Order: sequence, then structure tokens, then C-alpha cells
Amino acid sequence: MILFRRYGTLFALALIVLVFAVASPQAFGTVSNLVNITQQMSLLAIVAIGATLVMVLGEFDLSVSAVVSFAGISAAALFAAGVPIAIVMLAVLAASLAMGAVSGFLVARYRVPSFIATLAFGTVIGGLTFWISNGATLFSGIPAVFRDLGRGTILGVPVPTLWLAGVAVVFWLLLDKTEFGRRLYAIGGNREAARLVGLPVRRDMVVAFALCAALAGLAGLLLTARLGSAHPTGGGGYLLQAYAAVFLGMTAFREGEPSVPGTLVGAAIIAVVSNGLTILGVPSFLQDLLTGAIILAAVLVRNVAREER
Amino acid sequence: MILFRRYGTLFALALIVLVFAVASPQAFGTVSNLVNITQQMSLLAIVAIGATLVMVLGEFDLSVSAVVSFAGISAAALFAAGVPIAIVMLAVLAASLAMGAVSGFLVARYRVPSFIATLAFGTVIGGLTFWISNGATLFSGIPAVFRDLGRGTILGVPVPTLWLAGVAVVFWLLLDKTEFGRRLYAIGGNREAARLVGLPVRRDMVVAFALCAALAGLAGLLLTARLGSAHPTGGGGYLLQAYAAVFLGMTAFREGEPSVPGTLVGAAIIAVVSNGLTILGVPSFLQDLLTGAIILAAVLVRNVAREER
Amino acid sequence: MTFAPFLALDGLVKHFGATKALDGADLAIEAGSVHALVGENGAGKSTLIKTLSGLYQPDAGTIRLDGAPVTIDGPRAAEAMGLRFIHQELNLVPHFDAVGNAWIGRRHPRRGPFIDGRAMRAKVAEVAARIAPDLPLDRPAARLTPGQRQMAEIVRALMEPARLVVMDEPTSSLSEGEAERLHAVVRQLAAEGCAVLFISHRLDEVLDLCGRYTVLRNGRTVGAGAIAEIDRAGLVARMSGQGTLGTGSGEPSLPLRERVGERGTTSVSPVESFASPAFPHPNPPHKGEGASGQKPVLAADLAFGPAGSRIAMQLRPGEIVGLYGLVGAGRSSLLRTLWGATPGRGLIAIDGQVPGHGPAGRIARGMAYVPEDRRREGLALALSIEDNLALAHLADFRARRSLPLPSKAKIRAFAKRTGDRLRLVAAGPDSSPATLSGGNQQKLLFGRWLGRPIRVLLVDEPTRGVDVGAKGEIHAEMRRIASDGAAVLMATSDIEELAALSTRVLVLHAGRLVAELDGASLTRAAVVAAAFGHAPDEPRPPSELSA
Amino acid sequence: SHAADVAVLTPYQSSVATNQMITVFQDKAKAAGWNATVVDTRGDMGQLASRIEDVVNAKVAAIVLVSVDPTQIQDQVSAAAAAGIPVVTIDGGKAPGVALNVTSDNFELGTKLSDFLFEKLGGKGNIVKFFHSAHPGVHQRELALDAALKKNPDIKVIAEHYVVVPGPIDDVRKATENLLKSQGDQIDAVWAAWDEPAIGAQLAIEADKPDAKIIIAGIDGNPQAIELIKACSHIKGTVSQDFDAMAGLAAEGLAGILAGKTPEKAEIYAPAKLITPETLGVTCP
Ligand SMILES: Nc1ncnc2c1ncn2[C@@H]1O[C@H](COP(=O)(O)OP(=O)(O)OP(=O)(O)O)[C@@H](O)[C@H]1O
Ligand SMILES: Nc1ncnc2c1ncn2[C@@H]1O[C@H](COP(=O)(O)OP(=O)(O)OP(=O)(O)O)[C@@H](O)[C@H]1O
Ligand SMILES: [Mg+2]
Ligand SMILES: [Mg+2]
Repeated sequence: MILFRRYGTLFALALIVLVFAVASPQAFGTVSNLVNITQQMSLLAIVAIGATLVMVLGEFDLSVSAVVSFAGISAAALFAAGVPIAIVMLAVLAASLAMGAVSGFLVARYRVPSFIATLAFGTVIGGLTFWISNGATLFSGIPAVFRDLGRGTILGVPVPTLWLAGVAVVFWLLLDKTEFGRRLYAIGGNREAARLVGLPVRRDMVVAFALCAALAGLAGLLLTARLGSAHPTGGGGYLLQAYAAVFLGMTAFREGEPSVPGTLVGAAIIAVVSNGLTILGVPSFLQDLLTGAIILAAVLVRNVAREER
Repeated sequence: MILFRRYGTLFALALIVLVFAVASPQAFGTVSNLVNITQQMSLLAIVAIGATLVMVLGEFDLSVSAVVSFAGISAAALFAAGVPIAIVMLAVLAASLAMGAVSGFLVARYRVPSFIATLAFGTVIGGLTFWISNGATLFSGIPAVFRDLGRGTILGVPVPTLWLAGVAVVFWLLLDKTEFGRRLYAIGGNREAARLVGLPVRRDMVVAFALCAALAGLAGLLLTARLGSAHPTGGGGYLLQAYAAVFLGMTAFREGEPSVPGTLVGAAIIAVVSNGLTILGVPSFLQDLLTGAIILAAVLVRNVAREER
Repeated sequence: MTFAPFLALDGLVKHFGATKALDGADLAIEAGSVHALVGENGAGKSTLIKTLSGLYQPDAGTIRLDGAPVTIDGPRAAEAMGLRFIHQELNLVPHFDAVGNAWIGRRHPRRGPFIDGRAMRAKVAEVAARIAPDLPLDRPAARLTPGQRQMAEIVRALMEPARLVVMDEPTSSLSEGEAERLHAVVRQLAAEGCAVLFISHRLDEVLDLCGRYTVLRNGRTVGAGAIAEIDRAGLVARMSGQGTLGTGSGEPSLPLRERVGERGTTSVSPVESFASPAFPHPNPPHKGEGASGQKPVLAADLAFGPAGSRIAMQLRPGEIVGLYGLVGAGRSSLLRTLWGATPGRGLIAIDGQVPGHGPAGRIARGMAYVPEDRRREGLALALSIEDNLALAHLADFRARRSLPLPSKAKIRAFAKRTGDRLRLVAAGPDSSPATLSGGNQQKLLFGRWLGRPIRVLLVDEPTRGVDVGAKGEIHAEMRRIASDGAAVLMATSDIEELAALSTRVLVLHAGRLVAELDGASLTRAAVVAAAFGHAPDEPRPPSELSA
Repeated sequence: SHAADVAVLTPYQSSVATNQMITVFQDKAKAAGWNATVVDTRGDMGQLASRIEDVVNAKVAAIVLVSVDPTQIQDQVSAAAAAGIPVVTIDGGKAPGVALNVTSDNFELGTKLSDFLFEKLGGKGNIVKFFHSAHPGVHQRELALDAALKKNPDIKVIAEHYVVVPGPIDDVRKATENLLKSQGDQIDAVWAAWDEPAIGAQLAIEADKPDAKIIIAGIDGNPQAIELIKACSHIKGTVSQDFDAMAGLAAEGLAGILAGKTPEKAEIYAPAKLITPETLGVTCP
């Protein structure tokens, strides 16, 4: 019980892995499968780390899925037009960043609730994406070199896992070890206090939203590289899952605050459950039932343990 | 500017209607079309009124769309099994209510963040729905009498509009005129303070979540009646739109608090924009762009006007 | 010596809608002086300093620093001028500890590109050692008591040298010893050349500590001068508008209470309770009967709060029992446990009956509770003032007994009555409690329970931040409640208040009852000594202990 | 005079097949001088019903429904017909009020796919099924598979996965990766209810088990799938529905209807053909 209380969902993750490993030592419990899970979780985790930044502020960015789709489609469209890889990537990341900055500006400057601001702005981005792609899936002209950024392995580690590792380290340092990170936590913890001591609240909020969108853009690029095609609603699945990861992570460490390590744990839980249930051959509907139940159990377990103290 | 400041999005709604009416006096600006809009917004508004209850508490219920789908599918399945209409409706509403109560209990008793609790529980409900329907759209055996509960007109007023009117009046009274409503606002305003003055915080929260889900269930029944079919993900579209309606409504009256009249305004804006843009023959992608932009403008206009004061 | 201010505020005006929070306020502060800013609740003190801190822009008036007019367009600008603020409503980030909070908005010490946690802590520990050696540095602010949070704020303000430190009611939740420690720090600051602007409703403290004073009334400066040339009565008279300046004219009339107008004549409180605050002060039981020999209204034998705390006690009808202790001694925890708001093990009985579960069960038995932290535990800012007042017993305001529909008219009437009784100054019953001044928010919390039959009243710092006039009203209400046969348990850090009201005093130290004092044994020295954990017969002044 | 307004409505514009039909239809409409606007409701049937009501209110000249079974929105279709607005469906179904339905027979598509796959396996083997029953047309293909399985008792479905839409490719890719881990040695073939899941399965196999003998087949003739067939990937066949022909037939039919003629048949089936490496003229090792 003490473990549950202290480490919450981190412990739940370990337990879930253990259960699956016992149930399927041949398929689930192998090193290659566990490595594979890190790859499967990587795009979700990258989006979720972005969402963590805005959640630290106590805000939501519901446009992340729209940005993922946008980034994928606009990259594919640029490739089709023959633009070189480096320029495509820079342009797409810059556009994503700018979109996040717009959301952040609306929230910080005009105090539009982030939920509605990013929802509405996400709809706008979705419209843009449909415009660019004419609603179609784009797959021609995506260079193999670009595709290799989202597949294959380096020294046995899947490339998407490496991307995730890099993003996780950078953003963990940013949130935990820099003044910017401390300021974000301060703004999220008590916006009034942050204003009273003269923190650059607006600027920091804009930056956080911009970084969040840039990560979503990166995930969109990697998704397109991974699939070799771009779908105008390809990012749709990431929205709720990313926030599920952040919320799961909030019960993992610290005083219920969003954090990068926590979000990684959350994303890992989601990926492990989906991987494990498929490997065990559980039918679709039961997978949904169990996924929901396991996530609930993972957050409940700590709260129940705390109560009993 | 004063109008914008005082009535925010209510004024924006009037302006939007006016613009469309001028652009399309023949099709949009007719009485029959305006009446039709009230029908088109009715299901969304019913779900959104439910969401308003939990938003008053400062919480989210992300399972509403799952409950809408569940209610539709389970009603269709029961009809296929020959169960009488009244019993089907009661059973489905009771099941929805119970589901909401479970979410509410998790949130109120174990302090699971409502976002993750209802997201996970919504996944469980989704699994149930797939189980019942085997993932398929259900058509057969839906009685015409039941279908008439969601279509046609009475004295020239569409039946769904009548449902909405009834729901809106009841829940407006409940939130604004009863002790229960005051308690919800108090709990939402300061849960600790509400607890310390002896309000039955947990019970009220459970009731609010249960009512929210019951309204989603009602919307699911009406959707099945309207379409004559039930789709296992038929409620998917309601989630974000319902919250968009609530958030839009929060800028309409009161000081930024969710309210039933506000939510009606919000739902009306969403419905009017969709209807008007379709009637004007605006293509899909531009509809998205404009919908997002109009919603943003509707919330911005008040905040900008306030700033300028 | 001539009066040579380095900072001068002239004719500041600030409106909030129809409310004139500042209406021509002047203030001049000399370098290295301790300057008192006093005034009734809602006089505009907090608004004045928020204007000085750059949070509000004045509608009119000038601020001059070293003789030159300046505009302070934000907290950063004020900071750059060497001004530091401790605002009245505490502003800590709840999940940061004292160290993290102290560094917000400052340039953090770094190692390479990253912040250096160890250096951060060392610096804070150094500052805290001087002011608040007992402050737990590693506990999140959310889990500190208001007193501890107050200290964390003070530590934060003193992290860097300043020209002026503004303290808005810093001692309102500190007990005697801790307040004295703060006074020592203030004197030391002044000696080092840093001016201190000190806002307080504890007038004795003001007279003792400060060199000059400024009195605000209805947003206007109505008096200023050297403390040496004025006494307590003089200050009170100026604050309330009685005496030399007369009642103000042309004041806005307010729906809840005709603002201040008649205050000069009727109120300014039973001054006697402040005039002679010295123990022993044998307050008789307020019902006029012998306290002993009666059936207790409240009997409790409880483990409460942090591990190891336990208390057995009885409250008898007509008693006002004071609860004293240092910051973090466990007074609030005890009250919350009695109220059923935090779980505790043990027994509690009201009039011999075990009450139902939680606060609702206590309310049903006639218990009432005024929490300590008004922002966090008291007010629902989304509700109007009158709804906040009605919240605790909504069922009393039904239009028809059997239907749970509150009558707006009844709530308004109650709000009007209560507002009048407690001199609540507000823009109107419909506005948010966020627009109330600190003291008026406190009155609102207390006012909730008026007009109900009460058997046991638990109050935690009932007059925190309340001006002398209204303090008298609240004290009178408590006496009246006691004389109606109820028992009052009052946790307070204000020793004057303790002296004025208590028939008996319980002193807690580290969660344990260390002394029960009444009659002859009830002396100020005994109380303070017990609070510091000494046997009552070997009293030592707290100043000796602060080293 | 004023160009005829034709409203094209669908819940699935971003699905590859639907998108192709719409694109072709738009071209034909332009050539015919119609003013066609496309409305997509992102899978939401309730929305679709509302949008049909709107275009009826706007008194368009004709309504074209793409990739949706009109019985799911029967009232609105009937209302359109009652208002004198002809309703043409592409890849839809027969229903009261529908003047013309141009489609391919989904059950037949499913049968063709199943037969192809079973023949490749020699009537014996283990298959994985990727399906999406919420779509009535796609559901028909599943029913066809069930019927074919009855006739081939030696073919077994050892795993099945309900494909999540949107994002079917990535979803199936992950699911396939996991299935390869647990029963990779037993899988002989992948039955995909349409081509996007087939592509997802191909991506996973190519990355994790490139040497496996698993064969994949789908339905739609999706261009990306055809390229993969050409490249000798694991995808060995797709049942192509000739969407271009369907859209063209629908446009022709609509032209007739607008000119006041009644179509000879209320339902036209476009032929479906099987695309394999052989039909594409490539020989794979
Ligand atoms: N944000 C606000 N909106 C509207 N009115 C306000 C606001 N802040 C303060 N006021 C009003 O301005 C007046 C002055 O308030 P202020 O807080 O400055 O008083 P104060 O002297 O600090 O009182 P206290 O001793 O109770 O803290 C009060 O009438 C108060 O209601
Ligand atoms: N939520 C909490 N979790 C853990 N410890 C707490 C919590 N609240 C208070 N404490 C600790 O419990 C002890 C008693 O706190 P309590 O609030 O009862 O003291 P108090 O005598 O009322 O002090 P103050 O004068 O500062 O209000 C303190 O050491 C405090 O730090
Ligand atoms: Mg104040
Ligand atoms: Mg206390």
C-alpha cells in the first residue's frame, strides 16, 4: 500500500507489465516486444509531452490533433511539390509553432478559456488541412530518406524511440531544471501570485502553447514518415489519449502536478495495455472495456491507498 | 461596444443570424428554416445542458458521447428483442443515469480528476456498446411510434424542439431557482468552503453527473428516433461541440459561469453557423475555417470590448 | 530633525465601477522609518499599496520617488525601484515549498544552464533562520498553516535588500512570540536604512513599533504625523471620523449598509476591552452563572491533526474558551476535527448527544464554525455576497417550508440585517466577495451564522484583519451568543482578543494541551510561556527564546 | 440561366475511396455546368441528417449522397424527394426516395476478396481479419467472409481487430506488430475489409517480419495499395470498385434526371475487378 501511495501509477505500470508478462511470457515478455512498445508509444508520448507543458499552466490545448494532421498533410504536400526535406521539416515545424503561438496569445492576452480557444482554432486548422489535401490521403513523393526518420532502428533502438528519448530529456530539463519551467509551474499554481511578482505571464504562456504545437507538428512529421502517407484526420486519435497520458502521469510523482516523467509513465501504460491485450488476443470490445478499467484502476489505486492512511 | 460587453455572445448570435439572413433571405431567413434550426440544435443542446451541470461544478464529463451512442444502440437492441417502448426508454435512461452516477462517485469520493475518470469510463461504455451491437449499425425493429418521438411536428413545432424546450425549462429552474442549483454553484466555486458549511458535496456531485448522463441518454434515444437507426459511435460528434456550447455560453450571461440560457445561446450559435454555411453552399473545408473563426470571434468580441473599457 | 520623505504619494484616486476605493490619498515615507498605515476595513489601504506596487494604475494622482514623479506600470517596475510587498491575501504557489516560493520572479542561482536547487535552499534558509526558524522549508505551501504561509511570504520579501518593504497585515495570523520576532526584524530593517510601511489593525503594535503614521478613511488621507504625538484613542478617533475631522460628507450610500456615516456616534466599540488588556482579567461566564457544575454543551476526547495530538475537554454553557498556541501548534486542526471536517479518532458529544457525520451532522446539533483561511475555506467567489451569507443554512430561506426553493427576498433581508449588524461595507449584495476588503470578507464569514440558534460556536481567528470598530461588534456578538447559553471555542493569535473574551484559556503546544488557565492562574505571561512549551510557573519572555 | 446547384454530402470524405468518387464526380459536374458543393460530416450521421435538411431548405437542384446507406437517414431522403429534389447515391443503397443508386455490390466484393485469398492459401490456413462493422457497406463484406468461411472449414480466423477510424493505417500497423509478436508464425494471410488496413498490415510486416510468407488483400483499388502490389509487397490483391466509373455513371444519370428523364434502372452496379501483380503486368519472385 505504501508503494501505491508513494508512486501511484508508476507502480501500477510495473504491475500491469508484470501481469501481461506472466500471461504471455513468449510474446509479451520478450525484450523485442518491450522495445517495440517504446516505439509504439513514441508519437503519442511526444504529443503528450507537449500537452504537459500547457497542462502545467492549468490550460488545455485541444488543437494538438489538428496540428498533427496538419503537419503530416502539409509535409506530404510540400514533398509532392518537390521541396527538399530540410526545408519541409523546418517550414512545417515553424508553421506548427506559429499556430500554437496564436492559441497561446488568444488565451494569455484576451483570457479566452483555452478549451474553447484551442477547440475553435483547431477547427480552423482542420479546415486548412482539408483545403491543402482536398480531403484526400497523400502518399506520393515522400522521399525514402525522410521516411527513415520514422522507421528502422539504430543500434537496435527504434528510431521513433530515439526521437522520444531526445524530446523527453530536453523537455524534462526545460520543465524541471530551468527558470522557464519553474515559472510555468508558478503560473499554473497561482496565476495571481505570478502576476503579483511580475512574472512575464503572457509571454511564457505563448511560448508554452507554441512549444506544445511544435511537438504536435513533430509528431505529425514522424507519423507521415512512419506510414509513408498522410491522412487529413490522421492525428484524430491523439487528442484524448495524450491528455489521458498527462492525467495518468499526474498521479505518478510530485504533488499531483503534470510532469514529463509522469507523462511518460502515462503514455507507457496506454501503450502497454493496448499491446498486451492485442497480443493476448482479447476481442476488440473487451479491449475497450479493459483499457478503460485498467486506466481507472491505475488512478484509483493511489487515491484509495491515500484515503486508507 | 456596450452591448458586446454586457451580453457578449448573445449579441454575437444575433449578429450572425442577421448576416446570414441578409446573405440568404430566401432560404436562411425563412421562418421554416429558423424553426428547423431549433430542431437541429436540439440534441446537441440537450447534451450540452447536461454538460453544463458538471461544468458548474468545475468538472468535465467526457463520457457524454459514449453515453449517447450507448443509449441509441441499447434501445435499438432492446427493440429488436421486442421489448415495449416505455420499458425500453425507462431502462435506457436508468442505465445512463447509473453510468453517470458511477463517474460522479469516482470523482466525488476518490477525487479522481473528472477528465481522466470520465474518459476512461467512457471507454468502458464504448466497449459495452460495441459488445451489444457487435460493432454494427442497428436498423431493424425500431417502432414507428418510437420514431415519432424524434421527428415530425406538433402544432407546427418540431418534436425535438419541444423536448429541448422542456429540458431547458426544467434544468434552468433546477440550476437557478432551487437549493440544489445554488449548492452546485457553491461547490464549483469553492469545494472546500462548500464542504465546511456542511453541504452534501459528494451526493450533489453524484447527482449532477447522473443527470448529465441521463440527458446524454435522452439525446441518444432521440437520435435513434430521428434517424431510425443506431450507430455504435453515433454520439462521437457531440463531445467537443457540447463543451463548445457551454464555453460559448459562459461568456453570454453572468460573470463567466456556466448557465442553461448561456448554453442554449452557445448551441444556437453552433447550429446557426452550420446551417447557414451549408445553405450558402460553402464547401466543407471553408465551413470548418469559418466555423472556427466565428466561434473565436464570438468569444473574443466580449473580452476585447471589456479590455477597452 | 526635518521630515524628508524619499517616497511620496499625492492625491491618488482609484475607482472600481461606482466604488471609490481611493479618493485623494496621500502618503509620505522617510527612509529608514517604520511607517504605520491605518484605517477601517475598506478604507483603501490595500488598494493604496496595490497601486504603489504597480498592480493597479491610479485614475489620478502622482507617485514621486526621490522627488521625481514616476509611473509604476507593473510589479517589475516597483521591484526595480527597490519596493517589496507582502500583500494581504497571501500569494504563494500552493505546490511549491517555501524555497520555491521565495525564488519566484527572481533570478535563480544556476549551475550551467540549470537552476541550482541547493544554492536556492541555502539562501532561503539563511533568511529564514533570522525571521522564522521553525518554518518547514520543504513542505508545499498548500500544507502550511496560514501563519506559516505568512512567514514564508515575509521570507520571500526579505530575500534581497530593499528601500521599502510594505507589509499588509503581516501579523494578523501570528501569535505573540512570532509577532515579536517580526517586530525585531522590522526594527533591524529600519536600522539598516530600509523603510517599512506597516499596515495593521493591532493598534498597540502600531504604537509600539512605528515612528510615523498615516490614517486613511474612505480612501482619503485624514491624518498623518509622528506616533509620539498621538495615542490609541486619537488613532481610533481619526480612523472612525470622530473627533477633529468630523464625519465625512458626501460619502456614497451603499445598499448593504449606509457607509460609515453614523459610525462615529454609535460604535467605536467597547473600548474598555482594549484599554486595559492586561491579565489577570477574570471574565465571568457570560450567562452570569458559575461555570462549573453545569452539564457541558460540548464534550470531546479526540486525537486530531498530526500524529500524537490528543485532547480531552469540556465546554460549559456561557463560556468563551480561548485556544492559544504558536503557529502550527494544532489549534486549527483541533477545530476542524471538532467540526467533522477532517477525520479524527475519539468521541464528541453536543448536549450529551453524538452528532451525525461531518459538518452537516454538527450543524443539525446547533454547532457553527468560522474557518481561519477565508479565501480557501470560506468564500465561494463565484457566488454573490448574499448567496455566500445564506450558504450555510439555505433551507432557512425557503419561500415555502416544504419546497427547496430559496426566496431571494428572504436572503436579501438576511443579508441586509447581517450587513447592518457587522458594518459590512460592500458595493452591493449582488457583487462578488472578491470585491470586498479583507476585513469585510472576514465579517461575511462570521455573519453566516448569525440569526441561527447556536449551541457551540467554533471560531478560528474570528477577527483576523478586522478593524477595531468591527472587532468590537464581533466580540459583542460572541458574548451575546455565549450569554444565550452556548459555548464558544475561540482559536486566536491575538492576545488582546484572548484577554478581552476568554473565561478560560487552553494552550496547545505541538498538538498537546499543555496548560488550562483560568481565574488567578490566567495571566498573559503564563499563556505565552505555556505556548512556548514551558511550565506556567517558570515564565520566560518570548524574546529570550527567539535567538 | 443559373447553373444547377448540386449538393454532394458524405460522412466519409477523407476515406480514400470516397474522396476519389467525389473528386471524379466534381469534375463531371463541372463539365456538365453544375455548381457542386461538397459537405462532409466526419462520420456523424445526425449531422448528415441536418445538412440534408439544410440543402433541401436551400432548394438545391439535386442531392448526391456518397458512401452512405440512405436508410440510415431515411426521413431526410424522403423529405428531399417530397420536395421534388432528386436524390442520387453513389456507393449507397436502394431506398424509398432515391432516384438512382450507382454502386458496387459490397457482398460481392467481400466474396471476391475472400475467394481470392482462400484460393491463394489453397483452401487451408489461418487468417487475420481487419473489419469495421459500423459502416453498413463494409459490414456486408464481413458477412460475405462469414459465408465463405462456412464453405471453407479449413480456413480459420485466428485473430480479428476492429479498425479505429480515423487513423486506420496507424491503428492496424500497431495491431499487426502486436499480432506478429504473439502469433506471427501462424498467420498465413490478412483479410482487410478495405485497403487502408491492408496498408497498415503491410507496413508492420515489412518492418518486423519482411521474410514472412503472409499475403494481404483488401478492397478498393486504393492507389497506394496498387503501388505496393506493383512493388511486390505482401499485398497481393485488391478488389477494385472502379470508382471513376461509378462517379461517371452517377453524373450521367443525374444529367438525365435533371433533363426530366426517369432512369431506366433505379440501381446500377459498377463492375468490380481484381487487381493483382499479374493484372498489373509485374512478376514477383
Ligand atoms: N477589485 C475590486 N473591485 C471592486 N471593489 C474593490 C476591489 N478591491 C477593493 N474594492 C473596494 O475598495 C474599497 C477599499 O478596499 P481595500 O481592500 O483597499 O480596503 P482596506 O483598507 O485594505 O481594508 P481591510 O482593512 O479590510 O483590508 C472597499 O470598499 C472595497 O470593497
Ligand atoms: N494539510 C496538512 N497536511 C499536513 N500537515 C499539516 C496540514 N495542515 C497543517 N499541517 C501541520 O499541522 C500542524 C498543526 O497545524 P494547525 O493548522 O492546526 O496549526 P495552528 O495552531 O492553527 O497554526 P496557525 O496559527 O498557523 O494557524 C502544523 O505543523 C502544520 O504544519
Ligand atoms: Mg486590506
Ligand atoms: Mg490556525
